[in-house]
Amino acid sequence: MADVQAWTTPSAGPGRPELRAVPGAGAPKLKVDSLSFYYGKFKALDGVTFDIPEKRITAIIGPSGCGKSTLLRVFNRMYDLVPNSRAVGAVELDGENILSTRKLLELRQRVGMVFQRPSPFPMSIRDNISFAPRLLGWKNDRIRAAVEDSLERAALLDEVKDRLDDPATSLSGGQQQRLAIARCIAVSPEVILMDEPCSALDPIATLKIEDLMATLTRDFTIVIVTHNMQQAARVSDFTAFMLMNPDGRFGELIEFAPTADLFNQPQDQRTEAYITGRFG
Amino acid sequence: MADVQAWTTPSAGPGRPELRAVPGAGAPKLKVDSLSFYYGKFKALDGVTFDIPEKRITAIIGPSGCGKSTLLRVFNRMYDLVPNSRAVGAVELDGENILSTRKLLELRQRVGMVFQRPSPFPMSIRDNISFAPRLLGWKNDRIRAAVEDSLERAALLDEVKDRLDDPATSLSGGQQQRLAIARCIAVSPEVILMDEPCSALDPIATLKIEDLMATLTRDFTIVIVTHNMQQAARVSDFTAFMLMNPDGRFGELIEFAPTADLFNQPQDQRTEAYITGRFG
Amino acid sequence: MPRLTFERELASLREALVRMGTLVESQIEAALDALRRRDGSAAEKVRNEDQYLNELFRQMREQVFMVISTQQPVARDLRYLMGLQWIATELERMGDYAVRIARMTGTLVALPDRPLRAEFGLMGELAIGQVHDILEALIDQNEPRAREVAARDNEIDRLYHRVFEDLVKEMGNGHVDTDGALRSVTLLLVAHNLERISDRVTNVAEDIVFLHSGQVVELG
Amino acid sequence: MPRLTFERELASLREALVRMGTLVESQIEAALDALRRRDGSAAEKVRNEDQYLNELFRQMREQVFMVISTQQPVARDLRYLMGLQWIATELERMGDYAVRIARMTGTLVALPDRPLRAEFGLMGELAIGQVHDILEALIDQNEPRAREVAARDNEIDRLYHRVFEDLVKEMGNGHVDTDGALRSVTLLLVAHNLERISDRVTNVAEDIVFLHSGQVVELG
Amino acid sequence: MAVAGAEARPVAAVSRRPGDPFRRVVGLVATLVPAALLLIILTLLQQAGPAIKQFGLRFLVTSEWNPVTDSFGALPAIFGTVGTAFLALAIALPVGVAVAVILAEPGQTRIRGVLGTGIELLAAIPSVVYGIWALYVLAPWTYEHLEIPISTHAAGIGWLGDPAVRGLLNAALVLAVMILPTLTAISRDVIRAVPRGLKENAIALGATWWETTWRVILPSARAGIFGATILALGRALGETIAVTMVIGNAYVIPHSIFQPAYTLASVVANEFTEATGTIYPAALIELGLVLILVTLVVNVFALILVHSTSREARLTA
Amino acid sequence: MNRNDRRRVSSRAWLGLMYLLTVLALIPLALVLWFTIAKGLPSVIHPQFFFNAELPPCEPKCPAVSGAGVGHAIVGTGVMVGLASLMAIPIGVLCGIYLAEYSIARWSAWVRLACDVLVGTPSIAIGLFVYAFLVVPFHHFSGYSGAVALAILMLPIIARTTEGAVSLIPNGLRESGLALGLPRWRVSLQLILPAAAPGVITGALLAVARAGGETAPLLFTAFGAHLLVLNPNQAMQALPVTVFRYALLPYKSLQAQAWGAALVLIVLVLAINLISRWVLRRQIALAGQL
Ligand SMILES: Nc1ncnc2c1ncn2[C@@H]1O[C@H](COP(=O)(O)OP(=O)(O)OP(=O)(O)O)[C@@H](O)[C@H]1O
Ligand SMILES: Nc1ncnc2c1ncn2[C@@H]1O[C@H](COP(=O)(O)OP(=O)(O)OP(=O)(O)O)[C@@H](O)[C@H]1O
Ligand SMILES: [Mg+2]
Ligand SMILES: [Mg+2]
Ligand SMILES: O=P([O-])([O-])[O-]
Repeated sequence: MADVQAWTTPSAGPGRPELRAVPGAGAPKLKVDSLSFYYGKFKALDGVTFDIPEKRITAIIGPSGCGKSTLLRVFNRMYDLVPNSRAVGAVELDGENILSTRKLLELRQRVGMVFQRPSPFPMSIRDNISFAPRLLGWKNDRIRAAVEDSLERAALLDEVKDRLDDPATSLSGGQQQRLAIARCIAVSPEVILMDEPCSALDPIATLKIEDLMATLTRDFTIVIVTHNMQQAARVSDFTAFMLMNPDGRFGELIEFAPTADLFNQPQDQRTEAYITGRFG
Repeated sequence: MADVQAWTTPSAGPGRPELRAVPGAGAPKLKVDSLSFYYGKFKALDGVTFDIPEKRITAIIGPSGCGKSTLLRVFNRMYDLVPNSRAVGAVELDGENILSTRKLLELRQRVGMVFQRPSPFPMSIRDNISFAPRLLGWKNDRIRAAVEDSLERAALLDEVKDRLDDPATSLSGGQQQRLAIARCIAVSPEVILMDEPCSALDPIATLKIEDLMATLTRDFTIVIVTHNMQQAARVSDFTAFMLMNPDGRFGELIEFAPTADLFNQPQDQRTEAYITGRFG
Repeated sequence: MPRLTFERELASLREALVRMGTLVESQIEAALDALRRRDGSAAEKVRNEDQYLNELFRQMREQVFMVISTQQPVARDLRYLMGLQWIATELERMGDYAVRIARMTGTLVALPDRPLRAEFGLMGELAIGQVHDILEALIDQNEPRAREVAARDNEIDRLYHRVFEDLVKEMGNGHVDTDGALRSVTLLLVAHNLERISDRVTNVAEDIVFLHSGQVVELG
Repeated sequence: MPRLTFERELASLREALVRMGTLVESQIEAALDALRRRDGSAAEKVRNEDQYLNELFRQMREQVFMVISTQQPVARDLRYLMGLQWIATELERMGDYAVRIARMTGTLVALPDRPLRAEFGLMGELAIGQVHDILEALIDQNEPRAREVAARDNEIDRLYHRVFEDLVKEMGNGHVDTDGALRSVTLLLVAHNLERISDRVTNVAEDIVFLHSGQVVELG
Repeated sequence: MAVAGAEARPVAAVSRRPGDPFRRVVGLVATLVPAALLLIILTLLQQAGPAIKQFGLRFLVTSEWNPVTDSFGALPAIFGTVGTAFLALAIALPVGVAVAVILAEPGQTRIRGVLGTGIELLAAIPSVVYGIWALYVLAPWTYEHLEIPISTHAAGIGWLGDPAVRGLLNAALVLAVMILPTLTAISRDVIRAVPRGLKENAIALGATWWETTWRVILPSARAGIFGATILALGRALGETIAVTMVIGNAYVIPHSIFQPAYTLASVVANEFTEATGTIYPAALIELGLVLILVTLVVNVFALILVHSTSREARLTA
Repeated sequence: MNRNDRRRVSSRAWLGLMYLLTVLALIPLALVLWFTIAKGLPSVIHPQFFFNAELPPCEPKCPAVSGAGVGHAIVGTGVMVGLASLMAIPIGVLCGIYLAEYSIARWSAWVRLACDVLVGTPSIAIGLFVYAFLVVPFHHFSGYSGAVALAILMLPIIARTTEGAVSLIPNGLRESGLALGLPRWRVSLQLILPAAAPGVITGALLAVARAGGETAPLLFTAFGAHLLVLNPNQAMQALPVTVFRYALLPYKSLQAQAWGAALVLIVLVLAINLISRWVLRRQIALAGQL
């Protein structure tokens, strides 16, 4: 967290920290602006505002039910699957508003997602990765290249290169999750969303994934939701802490800061209570 | 871990550490003696030997598939459910051999178990707890007392006392897990086995359970299997580290020591590699 | 939620630290007492006691390790642990100063007796007072108090410089023999060590400020 | 698996520590140089440089915090971090000694010039050598080397005692004026500080032993 | 800062979502099913028109069936249908659940594999084959070895008297065999779907195999098993051929379960092709309608029950 | 004997009882198979059992003539079930997908209800409907009408089993697909459906087997024929009808034919099962691992 040394003004509670204060953090990739989210009548998010820096790992932590997954699923419009759910406010990906875009498929290719349980498609390892590219009508050689490349980048190639045609389900849990990552980067997205990607894995597989994430930041902007504070601390450059508003019953952003700051000098009482396990 | 200060001779690798060196650890509750376990042809455990001290929390850690759950399920003969599985060696509970006993029901009343996912029975909270007592043909008032008492001890009474007749499934995950614990201590066992009791819970619920365990050690001997090293470190007095033997493909006990020692001065290279995340 | 185990660990650590503190205090007292009474055996005793202090320190450090590695504290908790450890280090060093003073007493006992100048008594009381009060500030987590205690440092400095000049003048006046010179130098070093003790107290004060507010400050 | 982030953190810490070490070394050198050349401004410079050293120390400590709170190290890793931090503390203190020597140089410059006795040069070289070598031992994690370096400590002690006795005699010979006394006392304190530096080196050596073997040892 | 950001946008944009053409297409296709059902009912209503006009509701409660005098009543057929169906269910349900429990036991031992495939084979056998088997094998056998002994022992009990080769009981037995696979297959899947944790927890609490099964597993599977039962019942009600072949085809309300009877379906199957005139066929079609009505009632009733239990089921799942 | 011992014993007893019931349940199967083979085989082994499609003129009074065949019935069943499958399977599968993928839609609730009712609808009634709807207007029985009847019969079965299979697919699969930026229809048809293949296939097979064995809906739609008919626009014979008709005739030889036909029917139905399972085994294996 070399940047963080240079961090000068930690954010005061919610609101957007001065990203430019972080050298090398570059322009914000995702600008979340007073975002509220409704499941029908139920308000799950209220006035969330912060910027997600490019090519950095941003972790979202908070107690269960505070709206982490919801927030994440706004970024690739996954919530469209939920009937009469709606998002109010603005989320900009490189300046264009995600919420109002009608180009859903393109959006989801730009913003990939990795889920809690690795769900390998019921086909061979190779087909798992080439599935989307094929349907997107890529040329065969391009697809072949993509398979190689994404497996390589997902730190999985060595383990599977001589069994690419085995069913993906024959892989171990950790490998399956890395396969999911490979599958997701095969269509070369810009942002990768991860919803508790390790909560179904054992510590070793988890550390493997964490190392992988560290290397992936060279090319991708990563947003990870995790229950595991220590994990957020280990892997992320920035951390957003969310909480369910006790009276309003909706999730809100309590604090957003560079990870090292948040875990050493949290600005908000509630953040401190949570990370030190004195919460609720 | 006040005892641990007084620990003089840490165990050298596998083999049984001198429990008497730990003042107050009392007599070993479970003596595991060169225990091997087979699933049909497959050898899951090999020559495991250590003592589990009474009224202490003993954690079993190790990578996935190293045989933690298997070992745990030997202690209450759960493995009887698995067709043609078999245990060789000796496991003594207060001096009587578990493996050869024919009194399974009695054994399982003395050695309770809490599983990874809390699975409340499809009945009211009250009935969930009175399930076992009823089978044992206790008198009604005794049952009523047991319900109160075990809910109390499971730190759940305050939260549910005025809804004892709601379906148990209406509880939150954390509450369900504490209900499972209450259900298990209702028949006042001597040993409680826990197989990753928190891996399905969020950090807050997890810490609640950990505190609960700390209080339970007053009356019970607790053996907990956990993936989460930090958790083992936080809650347990003793830790056993297991590993899958690379060539033999069977799990064995690498090191057993007071937790604080194991996490500061592991005697075995592999232990150190594992706890520092340098493993495999 | 309270995190029972962790809290218990913290409590026992705090308590261990206080034990160290009181021991240090008594050590310094004993050393100065021996100096005043020119009591070689008492000085000897101070030197042996220090072993116990060091042992306490070792255990304390070890326990801090165990707590950090088993409880993974962060933020305030971690600061608190580290702070306790730093303070322990300072206390251990103060103990060393007490030992040095005792050693010098050993030297002085061998020299012809002379009345001890008042400043030493003053400085001693001041130093002991500082140590005592800083420990109180630590226990009841009273940050302003800590700052105040640290501020008293310059008082001791003033005395130290006075003693220093007087002794130098005395040696400079031309009719001191080797014993006299040795005595003066030794006393000078005693004063020096007392002054160092109060410097340490300042450090402790800084640590206390840190472990409560997380601010790194320069006191004194 | 390597734990990339953590390893990166450790590396940068080690590097920061080495930077501190080299700085300390040059500080001591500069201070002694100023003393030899009776160069007030050079001494002044040493005092200012110390600010930077303290800043390095502050940052280092902060980074250790961040690593512990974000990476939850245990066992060897934790020992290593703590060890680095302790060593940093010692180095910072050594820097303080350099500053004191520089201050005394300030005093001496005001006094009539006299040839500096050879022991000072020797002690200086020895101290600097120790600091330098202990840093090397730290970098290439060479425990025996560290023990060896610590052992050199008594060499300096010997010199220190000789200087001490000589100076006391000199003052005791009956015809020293105040300036002379002041000069002698000051030089005596310079020697004292040099001796303290090598004590610190011993502590560093102990820390090195600890952070590699986990053994707490008493060297020197 | 946040506020400023918010103001920068004139109005907070509400998310728009593009339509889902795929959904419309499959939705349209799916509509064919209700459409078909509606069409069936309407057509039959229209066809049965004359009979309905003539007899009205009396049709349901009168017992006469006389093509010559064109006077028709459905009561005996209704009785036969419902009687056989429920009798069959009473026989098949316990067996089916027992088999399901055995098959759902973990660990694929060979014997269980054999049993499982056996049951699935039962499902694959066409009902008409059951029919002919029942006609030539089952019926005579039960007549000799069940009905006669029972009736002699239970002399005096009216509804257990007067054995006959073809009759209600035999029809019910055949039906029982035919609905057994449906019951077993679904029940087994439901029981398998009960989370393993429940069983393990019960065992770990020192419950025996039976206590676990009876108090934990079956209650959890209740809703599903109920659904299976309804499905089987529907099948039993509509079953035609096998029943036709063994029920004896006597248009009366039998006084004994051994006596011949008739079911709605059988009547239609036997008489429709020979039916002439306007009222006669209309009456037969109305029988078909009644049959649909009965099944409809059963299904709707079931759906209501399932809805009330399924909430609980969802909780227990 | 203390309480726990009593519990142990009763548990054993119940277990024994259940095994007993299971065996009991299999007895009819054994008997049916045994008798069908024992009584059917003799007539099946005559070659003309298949090829001589002539049935002797039975009116006014039937001299017992052996060797009447069932070849035309087999063909008829094949044609009608085939046509029915062509109609029912695609529609049924799509319907099932709709029910599973859009289960939240209000309309799907009604569709589901319709399916349940239609499953429960007696096949005979469906026969009546098709008679009134297709036979009466065209004034003649036909294989087409038979096929339609069977199709209606198969439709709800396929739909519901498909729904079941699809909704068993973990939601993660669906979300993963969509998160890759694939359109909904591709995910549903090219990802979810293959994954659900085993369930869907079993459902389809169940339906086919059921249709193959159905008699009632054919009685007044395909009606039956004495000769080999290939044109579905005419009345057609079907195996079950053959069994039904012959079995009830008071002629030993024809009853023998009925048994033979029954044997053939069973063999056909089982054959469909096994073959299609074998053909699709890889897909089943893959999806089975989900
Ligand atoms: N499809 C939905 N319909 C209605 N409410 C929902 C839906 N999904 C989530 N919610 C509610 O929205 C709130 C936030 O849910 P969300 O899953 O985002 O929380 P979370 O932080 O991800 O929790 P967890 O950490 O357990 O995943 C919760 O109160 C939840 O009950
Ligand atoms: N019922 C079983 N039949 C055959 N092998 C089994 C069975 N259960 C477990 N095993 C094997 O035994 C070994 C140990 O399994 P076990 O579940 O005890 O490991 P574990 O340490 O609990 O793993 P995890 O941490 O993932 O729960 C594994 O290799 C597993 O494949
Ligand atoms: Mg979530
Ligand atoms: Mg396990
Ligand atoms: O096979 P069925 O008797 O229902 O026509």
